[in-house]
Amino acid sequence: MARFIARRLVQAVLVILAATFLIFLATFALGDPFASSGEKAVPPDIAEANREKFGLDKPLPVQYLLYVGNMLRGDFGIDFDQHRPVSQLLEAAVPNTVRLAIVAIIIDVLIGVIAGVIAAVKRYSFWDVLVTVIATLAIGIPVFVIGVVLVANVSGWGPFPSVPRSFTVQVPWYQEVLLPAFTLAIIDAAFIARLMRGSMLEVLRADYIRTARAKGLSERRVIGKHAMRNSMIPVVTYVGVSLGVLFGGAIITETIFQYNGVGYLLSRAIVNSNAPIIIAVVVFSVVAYVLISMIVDILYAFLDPRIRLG
Amino acid sequence: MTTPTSAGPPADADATGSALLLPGPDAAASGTTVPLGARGSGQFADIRRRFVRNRLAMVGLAIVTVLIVLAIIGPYVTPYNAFEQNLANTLQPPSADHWFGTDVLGRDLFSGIIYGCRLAILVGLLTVAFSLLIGLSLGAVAGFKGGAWDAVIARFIDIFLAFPPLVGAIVIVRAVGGGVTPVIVALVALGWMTTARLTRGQVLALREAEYVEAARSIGADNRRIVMRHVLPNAIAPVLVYAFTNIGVVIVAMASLSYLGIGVPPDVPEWGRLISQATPFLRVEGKSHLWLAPALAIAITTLGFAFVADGMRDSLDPKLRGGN
Amino acid sequence: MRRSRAALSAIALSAVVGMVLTGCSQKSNTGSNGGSQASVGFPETQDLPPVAGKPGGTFRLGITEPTAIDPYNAQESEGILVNKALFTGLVNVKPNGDVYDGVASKWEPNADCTAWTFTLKPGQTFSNGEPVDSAAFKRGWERTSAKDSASDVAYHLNEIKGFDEMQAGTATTLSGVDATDPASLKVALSKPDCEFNLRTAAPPLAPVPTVAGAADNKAYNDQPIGNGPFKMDGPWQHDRGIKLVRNDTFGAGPKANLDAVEITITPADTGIQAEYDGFNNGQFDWARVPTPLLSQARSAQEPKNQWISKKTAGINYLLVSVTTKPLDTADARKAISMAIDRAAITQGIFQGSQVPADAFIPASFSKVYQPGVCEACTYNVDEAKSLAQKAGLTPGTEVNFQFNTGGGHEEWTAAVKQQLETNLGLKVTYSGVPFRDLLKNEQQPGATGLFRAGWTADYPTAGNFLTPLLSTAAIGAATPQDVAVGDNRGRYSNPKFDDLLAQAAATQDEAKRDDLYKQAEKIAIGDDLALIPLFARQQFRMANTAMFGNVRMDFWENPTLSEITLK
Amino acid sequence: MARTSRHAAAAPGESRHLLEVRDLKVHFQTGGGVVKAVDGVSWHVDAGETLAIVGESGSGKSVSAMTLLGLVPSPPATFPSGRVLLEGRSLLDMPEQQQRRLRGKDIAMIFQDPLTALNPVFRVGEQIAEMVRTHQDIGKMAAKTRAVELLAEVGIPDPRLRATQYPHEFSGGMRQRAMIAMALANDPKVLIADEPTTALDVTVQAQIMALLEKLQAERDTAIVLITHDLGLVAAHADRIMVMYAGRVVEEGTNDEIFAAPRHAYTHGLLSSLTRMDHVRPEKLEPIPGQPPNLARVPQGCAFHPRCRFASDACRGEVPLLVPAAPGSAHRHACLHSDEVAIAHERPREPAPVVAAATPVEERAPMLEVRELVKHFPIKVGTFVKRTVGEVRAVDGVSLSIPEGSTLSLVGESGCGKSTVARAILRLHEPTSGSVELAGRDITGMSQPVLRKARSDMQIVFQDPYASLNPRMTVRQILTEKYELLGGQVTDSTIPDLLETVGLAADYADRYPHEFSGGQRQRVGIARAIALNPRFVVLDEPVSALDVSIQAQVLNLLEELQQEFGLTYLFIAHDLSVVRHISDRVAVMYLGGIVEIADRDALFERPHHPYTQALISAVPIPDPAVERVRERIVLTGDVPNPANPPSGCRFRTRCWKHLELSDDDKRRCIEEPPPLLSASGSGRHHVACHFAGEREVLRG
Repeated sequence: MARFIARRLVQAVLVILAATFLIFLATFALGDPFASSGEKAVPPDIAEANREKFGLDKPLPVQYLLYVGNMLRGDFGIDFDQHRPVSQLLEAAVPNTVRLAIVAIIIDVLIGVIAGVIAAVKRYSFWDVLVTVIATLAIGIPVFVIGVVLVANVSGWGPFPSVPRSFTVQVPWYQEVLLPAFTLAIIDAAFIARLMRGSMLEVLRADYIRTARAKGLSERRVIGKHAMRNSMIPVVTYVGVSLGVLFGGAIITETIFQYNGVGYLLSRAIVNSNAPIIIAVVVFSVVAYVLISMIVDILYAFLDPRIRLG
Repeated sequence: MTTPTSAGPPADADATGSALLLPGPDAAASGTTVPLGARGSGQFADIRRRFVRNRLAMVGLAIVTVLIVLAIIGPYVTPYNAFEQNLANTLQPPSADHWFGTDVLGRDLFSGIIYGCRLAILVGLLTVAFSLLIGLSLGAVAGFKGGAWDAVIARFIDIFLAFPPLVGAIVIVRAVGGGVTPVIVALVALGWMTTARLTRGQVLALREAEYVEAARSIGADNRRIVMRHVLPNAIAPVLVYAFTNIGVVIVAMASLSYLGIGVPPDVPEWGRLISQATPFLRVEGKSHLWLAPALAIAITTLGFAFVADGMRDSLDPKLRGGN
Repeated sequence: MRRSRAALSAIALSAVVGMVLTGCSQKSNTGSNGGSQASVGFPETQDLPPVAGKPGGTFRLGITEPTAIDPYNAQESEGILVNKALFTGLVNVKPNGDVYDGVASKWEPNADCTAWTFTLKPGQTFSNGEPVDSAAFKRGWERTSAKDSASDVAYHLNEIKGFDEMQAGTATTLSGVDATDPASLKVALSKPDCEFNLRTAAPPLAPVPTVAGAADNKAYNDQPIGNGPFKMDGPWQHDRGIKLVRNDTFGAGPKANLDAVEITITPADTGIQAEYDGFNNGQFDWARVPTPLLSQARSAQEPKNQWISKKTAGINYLLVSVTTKPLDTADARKAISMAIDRAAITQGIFQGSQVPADAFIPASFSKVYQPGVCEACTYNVDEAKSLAQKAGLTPGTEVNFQFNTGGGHEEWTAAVKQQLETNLGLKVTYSGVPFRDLLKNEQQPGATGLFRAGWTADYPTAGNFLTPLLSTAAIGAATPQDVAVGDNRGRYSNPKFDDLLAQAAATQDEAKRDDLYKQAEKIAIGDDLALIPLFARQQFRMANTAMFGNVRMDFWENPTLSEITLK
Repeated sequence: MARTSRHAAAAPGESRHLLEVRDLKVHFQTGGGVVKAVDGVSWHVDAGETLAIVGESGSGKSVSAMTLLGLVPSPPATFPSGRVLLEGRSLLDMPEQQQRRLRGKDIAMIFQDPLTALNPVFRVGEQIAEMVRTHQDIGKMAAKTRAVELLAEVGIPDPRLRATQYPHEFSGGMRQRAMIAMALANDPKVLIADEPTTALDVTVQAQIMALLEKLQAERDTAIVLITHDLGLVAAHADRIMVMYAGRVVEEGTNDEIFAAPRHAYTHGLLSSLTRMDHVRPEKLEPIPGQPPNLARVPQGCAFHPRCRFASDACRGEVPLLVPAAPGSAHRHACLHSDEVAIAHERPREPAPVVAAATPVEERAPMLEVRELVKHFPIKVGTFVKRTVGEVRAVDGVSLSIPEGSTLSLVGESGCGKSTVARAILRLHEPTSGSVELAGRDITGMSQPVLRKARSDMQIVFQDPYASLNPRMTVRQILTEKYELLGGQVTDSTIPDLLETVGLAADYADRYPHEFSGGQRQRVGIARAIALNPRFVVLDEPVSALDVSIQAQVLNLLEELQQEFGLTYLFIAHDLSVVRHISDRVAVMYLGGIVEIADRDALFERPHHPYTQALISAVPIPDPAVERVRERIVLTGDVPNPANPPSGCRFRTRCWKHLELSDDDKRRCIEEPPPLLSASGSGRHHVACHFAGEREVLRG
């Protein structure tokens, strides 16, 4: 197990290095990302500070090392508009995004797994068709449609705080996170429901399910224990990927709900061509994704003992 | 014991195991040959038969057919030129003249939706086709060659997967410039990995298949083995995935245009139409503005997904019970 | 470096600005309009009768995240909104552009307008008790113009002697500013400017206390201490909001009535929709309106007197690269201009809320406004075609046309594109790019074709439309191969025009000065069409007049916070 | 097994039997029509008794048993009629909840494939404890303790540790033991064993069956043994029921069925069987054709299309089950039982001798293998693969096959026999050693030369479902070989080829899935013999086929050998088939040959303890013989070939090793035994320090 984790860790580090190298190439090697341009010209001292920090006068390999070194220290330079350290912006945004991602995942796993199990167990029934059609439809509705419709019709109603609202209106985080999480969860829940249904159907045909029934276990126990644990395995993979992506910030949803997470930060940076923030957020997303999927892989090994002995 | 790859699908249940319980198609296969009358073009006839019997799949097929026909002939049959603005006639409600009304530029929304269909189908198909090309080639090389090839390609896949898809697409489109081609480039660049993974897994399994050994035993070289024996058998689940993915690609393109990135803003792309209509979300009598393109996207995705589901079910008879 | 960054940034950040355009066809105006335009556009609203002030109330509104609220770098209208609440400069500007006293009770230039003397009101203090004297102004101005501050808006001070040295870093004091007498501030200019007093209303010319320190003092940047009618209640919560409370030590004018102002920060690209939604769900008391919803908002709010409609000192136009093909001749530009059906666009897309421009200097400068000076601003396809023919703009000619995304410009630019293609057979290469990129593209030596642009005034003078945008000195490029770092990005250059502007700056007599401005505009717009005016700027707001009185829109298109009162 | 029937003491109420099934019908609604998987079947079993239900795949034998446990999902299944009485209580009428209480308690089941029958994500101990807790009011800890006890009881060493492991950490035999432990956890009255040893090696099969017998004796359990293996039945059943196409065709005691079958199908099955104990193998008399598709069962007696006794009467009514003699419990459903009886008494013809001018011993070798070695490296690493060890699959194998003869390579799975075959053909590149085919060195050939040389050496694979590309028609499959190896395909080539292997010419344009297993194997053979190879590897060519089909294919292989003078290397684990087809036999264990001899010498006078154990483990389809045979039950499993034992590799499981003195034992541990001539014969070699004959074939 320890070796498995160690190897997974090495892999993750390699992938992060390679991915950041690509980002580095795209942003640094192809030109000076801090070159002053446009209306809000970057003040020369800021540009100079950034250049110096990233050693743009040095040879490319040195630049890359500096860049990685800065990243490791969480130092992403200073943003173009506010002249604030990008790391501070990230620090403020990341906890919100993490909350959103976790709540969204909880909602979509709950909905998706329950719907998928019902569809698989009551196969060909009305419920199965209902779940299949709704799930397929949900996948086909772009998240921005769901988001704006929810903002227009649901926000400000019941437990859902208004969007937008005066910043002085204090809303507990769990209320604030509810609607965006739900928006994100709809599509993922649909994917999970389909995945769960398929995997459950597959598992239900397995011999060990027959064994479980032959033991005289109640159907509830057969499904809830024996089938569930096995059919969750592909779902966990999906959830891992999904969580990894969500940790990197849900750009559309966070923006629609004006939710102060990494995605919203990035969307503002894109509108303003705020290069240091864009670079930082992309790097953060990549790292978050790789680390999360590594953790999920390790969890996966706990769920499926067959791959535990690496 | 074994290498810790994720557990693949359970090995093909041999005739003895599951066929006992459900003497469905398996029993037919192991029991006796199909009578001469039911020949058709071999197993594809079976697949087709199973597909045709699947109601959702047929609904999906109907949707996809209509969409493709519309994509091809649409611009010739739409009542108006989808691009033609009529500033004297903007934001009209649906009427006999304009079935879906007109948009903020006075363009006929119905014609716009149909033009958007052409764009969606074109981008969907091309993206998936190029992703298939890359994914199949790399996946096949990784799976068949193994060793260092496999390791390098696997890491490549990991690296590309690590980029958040939407952000990655935004960055690429920004770098390459506006238009349809950059959108396809971005979506392919961020979309080939799953295909490659799937192909790799399939090829890895099939590489050890007895009929591959059989081919080698009659002197087939690697090239022939891959092209004739491995890929044709590996491709089915990959195609199913690709088909499901068409909807995802269409939604992704819509998301990009919603963000104002990608296809030129005066093109009646579905996501762009929705973005244009969002201010009217709470305006009474204007909901057709966003509902029409949103439904178009949903129905398209639904159609392709149903077809893909049907394909999967008919390719893998085990998934379907006695029915 | 003479540029109204403030105005343009505001346009960039807020969708409305590019779309909500002035209608100058109010009935009262049509007389002087020469009847060239049909009566379109939403009428201006009359201010509601003033209400007697009483303390109390919290006024809430949304803005996009400002670049800065600290005077040294406050620039776009959002930054100015906060800055003007926190600081009061030497002079103040009324909503209509009239100047009145701020900290200074009196100001006068010398004969050739190269030196100004401002007499300060006595007993003024910052909210921390420090005195507001002439040194406070000198301190603020030096802080803005210092090289290390790297202010985006230091150019407001560029006429003051010693400015260049400050910018170069060779001086630490602004030699043209004399603060030896605490009660009077003497300013020496490096060239004549008879309108310099207008500039002192700009945020970068505000006084600062000693606690401000250098420009990189983060604590002060986020929580400036000023001499304005309000003061900060806690530091600026970036990306969330800013809270202001009344400054009870305010002495440069009547104290504010409001207890507090709550400013919520909205998304950069959908801020207007957010303001609109926030007003409708009771979260905000003041809001802009997304263009497509203007008529709906108007019919809902106007009967309740919650509708504000004002023409402002701004214009939307197409920037033209006049030195590169294919638009390097006046005929070519005129052909383009005459092929654009402004009326159809204002009617169809802006639902009649806008009015086509027929001059470059907006009608709000009523003494300089020359209706119809832009002859080529009329829609005439036949004439356009023949001009195009003459200019070699043959069908199929490629014309570059760029606009910035995230500003809500997609629709009307698409209409312009199609009109050019339909009417002239041009092949318009049409693309939307981020604002920063659009500006970068305009600056490039090889820039060609059309760029969406907008301009609002920094100061209430017509010269603010001409000098920075069209004078040769404002190109900011020594040779055609250089990047144009000035604001004249079309690189228009005409010695006659430059000469008229120089004369105007040194002319004390307002009527004479206005006449010079008119002549200059006639040359650059009427004859050369150095840029293509499209729509005059008009602004619309929804305001909670049920609860608040004296809610008006100020010169920078913000609510008059210092006057607003609970009813 | 316990032969005393106790049914007299049982059954208040309507049934005298412990478990009785009456007129059970199980139908499936499918797209292709109603599949009558079980069509009116009655049977019973009593305490301590073993009832065997025998039939080929698709005969309905499993379905009928699974119905008892409510394991047949409905829909798609329907149950038009039938009662199941357990101690007089009617099972099928009970509410589901009551049924469930009996399941696993009074009736338990073990399945064919213990790998898939155990839940991979739960510990073995947990799964057994769950079975205990479901039916007994017992605490969690107590149930776990009980699970460990049960594991110990079924002979799993170190049960405490094993209980905490997962199924994938168990070997196949251990898994089946664990399944048995689970099934017996609540001392069920009836144990249904569905092909319990089919997935296991023959030595492990012997272990498992011995275990079942022991447990049955201790607990007086009734066992329903479902199998296709008549040998197993002869060894272990008290009564036998033969099923065909969803119906019972014959039932009786073990001796009755084997000695005096009365149904043509039973007779056919027995005639198809190869027998390991017959000195001179008889000619196999296969049942022609295929088992019917259950959706289209022939009218009348379902067997008539394949029956050589069939008359018009057989096509009319379905024959009823009648007693063989008045009052006898031996019953059959055949209209021609008398003819069957006569046919069964008639001695069978001997198998065709490979006709030859020169005796096999004197012919030149077609294939000469010397010191063949194949090691598979074990690699780890993400980017750079390091070799951390190797699986020594084949470790120095030498053999020689004379032209036109058959050498069989036998051994348990994992012994390396298939690897030898693939290394010979260079389908796997050998690590070292040499292979000569008709005097040409195969090992040194370059790839292009090798590819051409492949026309001389061919292979038939084990799995007829997996060895044909499903996307190619038979014609494409066969033509491909001509394309690759440079032969002319004329209009008659493919039809001729198909005819040679006994397929109709118009099958050429069908896809593999349209064929039955036996037909597919014929296609595989056709591919192998196209272009007249000289040497063919037969890699378990019949082990995936039903008994009746096996005989057809074996006969075909023999005919082809005679007709074309083919040389065969026959890979098998089924010693009965080996005895039938071989000229010479080599026994492999863990990558090396332990004994090699002419066929009869090997079977009649095996010298190596492993060979002896192997032969003794194979049940012989003759209860009379089985009753007197002694079985050598090996302990444990085949060691990991990556880390084989020192010295003699077999010593860890060797029965003889246990009997040796310490000094002798040390010799086994330290010194690998060389392959030496045995009993002075130049044709019999054995690799054992203490080789010696032992009678294992007959009693």
